[in-house]
Amino acid sequence: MKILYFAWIRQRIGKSSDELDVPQEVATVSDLIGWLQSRGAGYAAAFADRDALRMAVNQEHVDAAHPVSNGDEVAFFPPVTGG
Amino acid sequence: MKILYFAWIRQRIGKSSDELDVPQEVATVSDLIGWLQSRGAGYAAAFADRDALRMAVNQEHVDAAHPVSNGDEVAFFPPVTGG
Amino acid sequence: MIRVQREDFDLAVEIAALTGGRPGIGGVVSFTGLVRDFSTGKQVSAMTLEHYPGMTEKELARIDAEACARWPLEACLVIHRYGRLQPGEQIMAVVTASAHRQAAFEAAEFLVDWLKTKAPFWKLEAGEQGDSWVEAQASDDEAAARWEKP
Amino acid sequence: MIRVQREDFDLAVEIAALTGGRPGIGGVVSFTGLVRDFSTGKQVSAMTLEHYPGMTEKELARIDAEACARWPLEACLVIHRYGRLQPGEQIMAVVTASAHRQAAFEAAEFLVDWLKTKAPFWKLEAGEQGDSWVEAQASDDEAAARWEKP
Repeated sequence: MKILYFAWIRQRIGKSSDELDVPQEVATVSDLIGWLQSRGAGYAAAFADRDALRMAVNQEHVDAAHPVSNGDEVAFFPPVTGG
Repeated sequence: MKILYFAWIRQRIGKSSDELDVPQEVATVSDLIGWLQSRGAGYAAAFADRDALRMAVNQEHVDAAHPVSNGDEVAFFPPVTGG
Repeated sequence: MIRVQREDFDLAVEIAALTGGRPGIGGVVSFTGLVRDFSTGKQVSAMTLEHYPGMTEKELARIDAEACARWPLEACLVIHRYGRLQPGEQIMAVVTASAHRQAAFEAAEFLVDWLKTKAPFWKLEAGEQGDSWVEAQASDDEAAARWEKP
Repeated sequence: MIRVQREDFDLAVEIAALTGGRPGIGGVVSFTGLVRDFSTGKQVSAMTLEHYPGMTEKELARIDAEACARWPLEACLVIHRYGRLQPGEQIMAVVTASAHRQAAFEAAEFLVDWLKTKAPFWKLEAGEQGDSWVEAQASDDEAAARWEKP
């Protein structure tokens, strides 16, 4: 699974992406967040405030209940501020 | 009194302005229209449809009840269509 | 700021001049009116804009001042051309600039609506069936009436 | 039409390209977003726009298609820059063109509102107190919600 991080989430994790094999029990974006949080302090800090978190699966905005699987591109970012 | 004509009112009258001494009994724009209508066929045609007529006194939009006097600049025109 | 002129204008140059040195501006809205090649079903080959020199400038200045009084604008520009124009040519533009976009959008709509019903311009269209004066539209009066104060 | 680019753009050139050869266009509305020199009370010396390449283009294309589906537009353009910008620089622009102005105004407001809440861009402001990420504003969510279908 390709996982992308943007803005302060990227800064807290310390990199802009991961390429990871995700265990089978990770079925949704919410599961993925829980699994990533256990990967270290940077991840824990990045995902501490779930309300501040937005996500996309295969480049479409989704909510945390959206399913994920290993072929997907998943992205985490704060609320967008373009324009 | 300087009287200006625009658009099809100008075309019907056949000129873009008049410089006229207006008799004392012409007290309002409405009076002026009545007085001008008697000046010939072009004027009569120009002022035939009062609903289609707009007017300004000293370069401000006014209605037909507005007073006029000999020092004024009065203009007659159809509804505006700029923009 | 208002301008009445025969010449064409460059919108980007106008916006740059208007916003230059005013770094508090966050949003700029523009409306540009173009000569269409049809009008109420008829082909239009050219359009001639007649206006009332003197009153035009005063009326545009009044409208401009009203917009600045109603919205917190950092800058505001109205340009209107007169004379003979071809389809596709620019007739007029309004530009509004503000810290936030809502004020700029509303003020631009207001300026166009009032300009269309108050500024002394008249359009003569030339086409296959000869010349004809454009008639005022009730929809423009309705649009302008939105902004009348109670 | 959408474009995501590092380079600046010339609004007049963009509008001319968009409207050229389309003489049915009567009105063109543009909105240009500029970098302000202050933000929630702090001085801003520069702004860096981060985005999500790939998703940005898709999201802008979706928003553009939605505007064209909702309003009778003759032409539509969204340009958004990324990278480091100075106060006064252009961040983005939307341009809408239609036979009549109301559609162009509404579609432009819609495009900006949706772009601000859906396009994956993030602004990092540099100032005297260091760098800070711009926070999303509730007012932008409210503006975007106006356009949600029932």
